[in-house]
Amino acid sequence: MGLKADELNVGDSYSEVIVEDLTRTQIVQYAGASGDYNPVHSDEKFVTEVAGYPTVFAHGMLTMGMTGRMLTNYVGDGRLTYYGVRFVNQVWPGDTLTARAEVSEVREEDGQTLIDLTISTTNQDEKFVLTGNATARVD
Amino acid sequence: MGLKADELNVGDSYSEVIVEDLTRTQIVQYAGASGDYNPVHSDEKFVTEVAGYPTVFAHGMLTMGMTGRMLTNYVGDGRLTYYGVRFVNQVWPGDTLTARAEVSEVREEDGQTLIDLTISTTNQDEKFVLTGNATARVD
Amino acid sequence: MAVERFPVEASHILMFARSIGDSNPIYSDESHAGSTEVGSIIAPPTFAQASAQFDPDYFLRPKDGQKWFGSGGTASGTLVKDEDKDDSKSDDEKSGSSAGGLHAEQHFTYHRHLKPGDVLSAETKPGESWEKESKRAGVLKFSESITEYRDQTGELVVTARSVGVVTEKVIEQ
Amino acid sequence: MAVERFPVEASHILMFARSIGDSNPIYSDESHAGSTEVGSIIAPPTFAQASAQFDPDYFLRPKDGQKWFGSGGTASGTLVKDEDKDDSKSDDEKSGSSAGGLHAEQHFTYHRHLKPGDVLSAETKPGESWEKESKRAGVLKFSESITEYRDQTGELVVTARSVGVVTEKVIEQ
Repeated sequence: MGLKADELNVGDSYSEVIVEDLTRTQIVQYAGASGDYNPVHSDEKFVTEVAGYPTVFAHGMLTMGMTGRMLTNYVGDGRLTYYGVRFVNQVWPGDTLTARAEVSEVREEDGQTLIDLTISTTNQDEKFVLTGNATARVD
Repeated sequence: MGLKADELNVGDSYSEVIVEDLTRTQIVQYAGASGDYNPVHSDEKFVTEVAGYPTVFAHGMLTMGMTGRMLTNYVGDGRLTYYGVRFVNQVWPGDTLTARAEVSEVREEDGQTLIDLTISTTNQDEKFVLTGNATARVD
Repeated sequence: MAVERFPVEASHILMFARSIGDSNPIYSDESHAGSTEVGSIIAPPTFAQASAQFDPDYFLRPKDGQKWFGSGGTASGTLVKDEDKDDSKSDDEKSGSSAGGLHAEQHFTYHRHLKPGDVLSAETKPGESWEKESKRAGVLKFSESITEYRDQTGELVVTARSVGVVTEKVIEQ
Repeated sequence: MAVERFPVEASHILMFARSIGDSNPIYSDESHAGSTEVGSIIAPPTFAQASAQFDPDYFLRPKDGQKWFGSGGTASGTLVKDEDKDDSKSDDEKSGSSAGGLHAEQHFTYHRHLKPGDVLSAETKPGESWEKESKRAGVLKFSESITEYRDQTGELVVTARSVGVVTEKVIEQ
């Protein structure tokens, strides 16, 4: 089921807590599933002693994936036609992230009704970690 | 291709270096593939501050898996009928492991020729990390 | 453990073989595998253990809506109250579980080798349990479990015997 | 990057969805998925990125017989000579690569959503590249790449645009 165009207005929004107290284990799970084994995400010794960071941090794509859950929960399964983001700050173990989508346009294209969404994901300090846009088919 | 019974003698042996300078990343890969996400294997903060170990260590099953490579390289693919091990010491990042199999018996059972093998895997300090046994069909 | 449905798939076998450093093409290359005595891709000998991925209750995987015992903002997820999430470490935290002990033994009996397309089910029954004294680790409590892996026709394909041990003290080798 | 064969399989989708904390049954439960508008299990929107698993040359995965740049006995695998493996850290080691920069942007255009049974191929072409000055990180070098994912019939299913950035200085947030 998708959203209904006649019940949608520019400015409508939806948000979800997409992770609470992010664990190092979830970052390891993402490495294993995605195939991105960059040691900055799971190798404390490398990341602190060689790469020069205070600890391991999440893959940008993990944050994009978790933010995608908020999106599909809002627009419905299989409805996205576009999803794009910028990674604007790093995500660390212990972070609690909230993802938000806001309707920026409702439009017709090729006989389909589409909505454009502005997306942002913030951490517990209200700092943006990800910003982006998406487009979805609605009913 | 299996081993040939008429070319085998009790005491014959085979060995392989199964890993050189084990990386934390390989342990993460094993966690992701096997589904065993115990943080003692990939979460430096947990393992040092809560579990009380000096650093993360390998899954016993990773050592068994790597030792299995030596075995199948020796006896051939799809030839094992039994493979069992004890985990006798922990395996740490940086370890270099050598796995060895020795023929302990050549015998007939149900019209098949089988060999029994004694297995051991040692680290760079010549300390056993794994001991075990296997049985394989031979030609 | 009871796993109702453990589908053996080629991409999972590839990732598993890679993680144990085994680049034998029997685990990844269909056309090579087809030309061997075995006749198809098979899984490495210890692959059955990856059934954990398909056990909904597996305790060594974080689960939706449940607190995980590994670290997040603090060293242990289990021992920090929600109203008290900060970076200080107390002695209490240090008493945290290290997940119920270590793996002492693992045995597999192969009736046949696993291959892509198998859809297995697995049932685990407790075996023996026993205790030992050790100078290094105090009282050791061993317990055994037996898992039977059957394919979609009900045929027994792998029998696994696992022995776990819980130690009184941490063993550092 | 060129990926010749990226088989989309249900167990991989399950693990991927789990890793992003998404327990939506559309990603794992065939009978639920069959009853929805979508009609089958699909992959989460960012799953195409997992094509890395099937790229034989992917640089962020250890490869057989090659030294990996993450830690083993020492903090960096790249910078330690074989004859000189010990636990001391030199300044040289600290200059080790952190794997060619960070991911700055990622965009997906969906022509249709991926599902089990798809066997994709992917071809990547370089896009634009540009530089920016930043007080926090020095000179930033951006470069874009475009990946087209096609299914076994040659149909374009997902187009991905990725932007990477290499910074002069480490950014700690």
